[in-house]
Amino acid sequence: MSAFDTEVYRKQARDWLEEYAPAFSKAATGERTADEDFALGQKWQKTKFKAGYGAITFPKEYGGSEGHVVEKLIFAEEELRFDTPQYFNTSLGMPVPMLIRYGTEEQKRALVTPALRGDQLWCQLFSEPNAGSDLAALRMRARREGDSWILSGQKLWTTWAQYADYGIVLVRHDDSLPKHKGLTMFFVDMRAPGITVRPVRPLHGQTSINEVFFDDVRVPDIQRMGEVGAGFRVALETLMIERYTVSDVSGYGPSVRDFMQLARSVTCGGVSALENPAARQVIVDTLVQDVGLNEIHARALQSIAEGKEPGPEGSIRKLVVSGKRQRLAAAAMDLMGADGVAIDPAAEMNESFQASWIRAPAGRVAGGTDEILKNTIAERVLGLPQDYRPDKGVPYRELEG
Amino acid sequence: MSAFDTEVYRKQARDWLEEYAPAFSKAATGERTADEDFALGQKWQKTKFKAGYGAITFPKEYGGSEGHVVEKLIFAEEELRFDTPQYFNTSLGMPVPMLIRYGTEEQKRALVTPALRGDQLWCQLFSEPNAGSDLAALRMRARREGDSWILSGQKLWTTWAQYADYGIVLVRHDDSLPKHKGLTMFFVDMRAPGITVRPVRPLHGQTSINEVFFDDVRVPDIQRMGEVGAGFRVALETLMIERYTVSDVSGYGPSVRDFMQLARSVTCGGVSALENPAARQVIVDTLVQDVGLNEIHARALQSIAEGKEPGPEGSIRKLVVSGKRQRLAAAAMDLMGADGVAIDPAAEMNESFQASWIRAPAGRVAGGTDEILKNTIAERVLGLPQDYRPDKGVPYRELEG
Amino acid sequence: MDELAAVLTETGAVAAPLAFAQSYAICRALERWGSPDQKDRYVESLASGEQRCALALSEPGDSSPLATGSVIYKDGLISGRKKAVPCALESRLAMVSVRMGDSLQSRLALVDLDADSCRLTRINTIDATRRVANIEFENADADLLEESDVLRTVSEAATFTALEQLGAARECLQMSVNYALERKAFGQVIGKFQAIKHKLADMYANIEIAGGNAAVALDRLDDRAGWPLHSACARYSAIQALEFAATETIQVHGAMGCTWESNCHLFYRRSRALALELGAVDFWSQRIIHEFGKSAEVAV
Amino acid sequence: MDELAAVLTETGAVAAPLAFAQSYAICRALERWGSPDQKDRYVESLASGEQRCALALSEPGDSSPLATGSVIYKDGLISGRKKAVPCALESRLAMVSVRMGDSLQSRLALVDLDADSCRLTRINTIDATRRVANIEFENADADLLEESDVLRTVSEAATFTALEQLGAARECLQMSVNYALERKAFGQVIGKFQAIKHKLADMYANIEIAGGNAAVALDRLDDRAGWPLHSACARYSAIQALEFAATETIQVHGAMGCTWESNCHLFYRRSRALALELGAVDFWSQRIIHEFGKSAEVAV
Repeated sequence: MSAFDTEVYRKQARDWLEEYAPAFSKAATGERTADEDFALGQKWQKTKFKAGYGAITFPKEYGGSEGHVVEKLIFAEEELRFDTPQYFNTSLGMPVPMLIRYGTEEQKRALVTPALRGDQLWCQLFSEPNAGSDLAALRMRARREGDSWILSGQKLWTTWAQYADYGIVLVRHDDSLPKHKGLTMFFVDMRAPGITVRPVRPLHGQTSINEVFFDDVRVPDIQRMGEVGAGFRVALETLMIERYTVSDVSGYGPSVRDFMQLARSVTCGGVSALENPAARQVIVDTLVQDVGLNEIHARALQSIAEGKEPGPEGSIRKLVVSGKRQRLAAAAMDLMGADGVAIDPAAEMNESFQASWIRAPAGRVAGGTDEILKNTIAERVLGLPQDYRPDKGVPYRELEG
Repeated sequence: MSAFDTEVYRKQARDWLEEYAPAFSKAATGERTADEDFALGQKWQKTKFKAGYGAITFPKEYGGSEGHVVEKLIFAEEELRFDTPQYFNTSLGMPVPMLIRYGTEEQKRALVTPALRGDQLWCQLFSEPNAGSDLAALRMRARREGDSWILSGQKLWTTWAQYADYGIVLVRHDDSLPKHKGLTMFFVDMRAPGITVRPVRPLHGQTSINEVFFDDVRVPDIQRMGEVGAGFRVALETLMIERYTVSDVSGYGPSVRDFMQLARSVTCGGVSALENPAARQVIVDTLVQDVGLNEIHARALQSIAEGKEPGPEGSIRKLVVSGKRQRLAAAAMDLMGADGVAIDPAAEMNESFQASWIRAPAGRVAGGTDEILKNTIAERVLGLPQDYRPDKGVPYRELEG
Repeated sequence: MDELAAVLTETGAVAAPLAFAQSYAICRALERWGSPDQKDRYVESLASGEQRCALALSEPGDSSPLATGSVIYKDGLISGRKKAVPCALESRLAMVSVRMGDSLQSRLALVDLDADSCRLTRINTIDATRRVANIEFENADADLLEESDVLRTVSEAATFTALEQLGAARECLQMSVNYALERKAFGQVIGKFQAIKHKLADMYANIEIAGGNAAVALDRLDDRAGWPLHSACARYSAIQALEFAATETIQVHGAMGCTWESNCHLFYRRSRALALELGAVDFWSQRIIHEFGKSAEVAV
Repeated sequence: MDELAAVLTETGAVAAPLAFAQSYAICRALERWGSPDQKDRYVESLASGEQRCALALSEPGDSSPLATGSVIYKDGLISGRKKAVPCALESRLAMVSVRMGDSLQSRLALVDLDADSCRLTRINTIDATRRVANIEFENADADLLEESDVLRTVSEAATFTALEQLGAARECLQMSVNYALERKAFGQVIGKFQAIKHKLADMYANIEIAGGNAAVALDRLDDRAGWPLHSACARYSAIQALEFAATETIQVHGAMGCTWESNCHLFYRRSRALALELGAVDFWSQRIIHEFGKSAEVAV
């Protein structure tokens, strides 16, 4: 796409959002229960879908727009300006594209469109209590029984499992193989007998994550995604689908501009907080990081629009953003002094430094810890070798603990 | 020793130093060539030795004072206030105590007293081009020939080798053994045929370090220190002799007080540098580290005086000090602006922020890099496990590279 | 003093829902500046724990713990507002910093919180384990400590709080070490990874530096020259040490650390609450510069 | 602009003993503010490299690169002192910031350094690869750029220097990666240790952030609104990125990095020299705050 086309698209997207998005904001609807919020999220997805913005890169045969990936990124960027209810990012980001790649014709005809339209939601059942950063260490078992598989075990950190209709699940079908080789992927009906969803109380208030228990859950072999034993490769492969995503440069917290406003409005011992050395340092560091990341993002969008791979520098974004957000929020609370402890329980994390701070630890863990991200940059971008891996090639069942 | 005794000793030491040390300072003697400086260093050691301060903890039979180790620490602390020429810290710190432990009666009678008196200097030949942090990786070979050993190879980073009369040297006598097991320790006459000393130009001007080449140097077996194959253990053991040493809390650079003076005296755009946020941050951080380290040191001295082991918190000193010094020096140069690049080539590192900054990298490497020190703290103090070591138990010659 | 330090660090280590450090500073203020009458009235019941007393310093509109522009003392009565006072709801008394009439002088005064002239409003905070309230005084009876010095009491409270913070930081370090020895990833315990080892070594170094500063401050508490600088250093380094320890303890625990299943979040919350309630880090940083600049000769 | 950026980063990567970035800023100043006459006199020979021109900004007694209290312009002549001017000894000309008589206004002027009225004194510096001199003017003939704006030229020089700094930082990163792939300790290449991997990942992240800032600044060079903020951001982030890269590259190289046997020390020295010569990091940090505070809408 040319720079001109992308700007035309951006303008259209912005105009559409300005007309439709405000009705879905907190300001318009007031306080909502969790279930009301999810219902509104479904409605918003349906509204976008009807207008051609809900499934921008998906095939037309399922109701998608078959647009350029840069259109999806531009729309996501513009949507960040509004506080619309977000539930379908995971669902449409990985499970549904996997269904399109690995599902049967019949499955796809039945399931893809409802998922794109927001009638149904898919979740992703990967992590377990002992398998976080090291996903391939997962334990959940699958044993073959005729045309079916029987799944037993526990998944953890499953986002929106409580609303999910389907889920993709990674399980161990053979523990005599090395850890990465004994895994297989399936999709499951989340209402199947034997599945129990239990919300996990996160550090902050809102419950989006769950434990999911599988107690002899029967899954037909036809719901297998990819070959038996290919599960880990399939998971990685899918992580690569449209892996460039749009995120808020402030990490979904208040911005450096908000911080500047705050610093202007408060004093310590009668002196403006804008004279506070620590505050000045945080402003400068945050601003410089924002400017740098935005430029890297703009360059990536341009590459994608031209059909090229974006540069490796995009890989620093999550690492930089999540640390930055935590520091900015803590520094803001420092400026407020004793009052800094006060938190409005209903505040969104981008409205309140306290809400942002309380969610910041999850930001530094979910989707790759700081430590894993640095390893990834060192290995994939700089070409340094992998760490020592004593588990390599060892049958899973021989790994202790 | 009681707190009272230590204070009496400190008073005596201070009085003595105030009388004798100033004559050895730069101010008293003016510019000196390298050789003149060394000669003065020898004279200073002799002066201390005569007064009972040159070999405080050494046995009386060799001219030592058989004093308490805390006396040595107190004297070293007081001596830090004067810019006396320092050459014998290494010599008396490790090689000479080793000689006393492993030498024959005849060797000790001949060599210990001249070393304590400063007539002779001992160096320590451990590191090699490929064996720094990983000392046991050293290559230098020793092969047995009758009652002697023939040493060949290269040592690196040997401090004051150009002035040394003797050296202790760690070599590999058997490369079929795992790396730590095939090492043996000797002492050598630095004037023996086959030894060549070549100075290494350090980042800063002054040349204290050397490469030392061994070309079929014959060493009688009687100069072996400890058993054949015990070299690494002997080296470690000796490192534990009086391992608590005194160092300047500013890392031999200018102090935070000097920095404060500087900040008071310069401006940027007409505003006092004392208003500079970065400068304020550096002052606070440095001061707090100094206060903390000094308290830890005082506590350690007290333990030692009471005959107890000092606490593990002393292990943070070198790590904290060397980073602190580098930051303080760079920040000071920042305050000076364009003038900050100017360096007086004759300045001592504790007089000039530039001289301190230029030597700071060596401070973060010599005597354990930051990274090795953190590993050591994690393992010895916190009880975390050792890193993965693929070289463990593998015959040296099978290790690639 | 060693006993006091032990109690305070222990209080910190369990993230106890108390303001013990502040109580102790309050007792010292009464001992130092109270009239014989005032001592009779308060000291025993406070020291025995029979009665509790909150320390009410911060005011709306300014983040300094010394700010006394809102609450005014006149003829034995005070009016005005204090904000975010920890443990006020559990206390019968409050020690309140007040401005003396129209002067610029400030003093401490004791106020009975049960009186109708005091209105307490609980506020929601990040640290749910300690209740915090705003207080509004309207002609409340106030028992003035004539010679009192607000900065001194704030500094003493900060020194004692530093010991609590140290106790909490040491507990975080221990939790992290334990977890690192037990949790596995990529075929080994995570305590074998340098990223974890070096993080914990840094945590240890910070804590020991803070420990040294707290020891010096405690030692100099009654030293005319030393306390202003050293209490500030103790406070500053304790804030930094606990903030790093609490934040990185969650990081070491990974996803588990981000839930109520582990105790990490209690220390994360408490670290911030303690960092804010007696003046934030920059207030103390400025105090250090000020005092260091004045001191001709300090113990560094 | 892409070509310019390439040349500048290359200059930085070899730690060339030039002040190319400053020369380019000087040419732009002449193009922008020079009279037709002045352009005729200087532009061609400067642009072709036939003649060299140093940028003389800093003055004794104040660390701001904008300080113009010492060198005074009056009736076509200047007197006063400039300090630590890089490459002055190799240059025939200097572009000098001057104060206009008794006013508070400052301007740029061109001065022939070969004249007897200019006395240059070489000073010893930490970066031996570039010669640096103090200059004393005594009624030296000065060719004034009437409408010139010192801040603008300093900011442009800072932007171009940021590209040199970036080039140097990238070179440090590459040297470190190469060494980490080759040097062994404890039975494996040191590039396998997380301490090294994470240090280099941090170095990379800093460099890319600085790269983004430099690209924006270069892009906004002729943008009326954008340049004050973005040149400051480019300068600030480039100083930080190179300082970290140069310092930690020595650390990765260990003892070898501390000698003249490796090139690490050239970049360590250069990193500091470049960090100081156009105003140190705090000057630019203050500028960022100032400009960000003013800007109603900037590109963040």
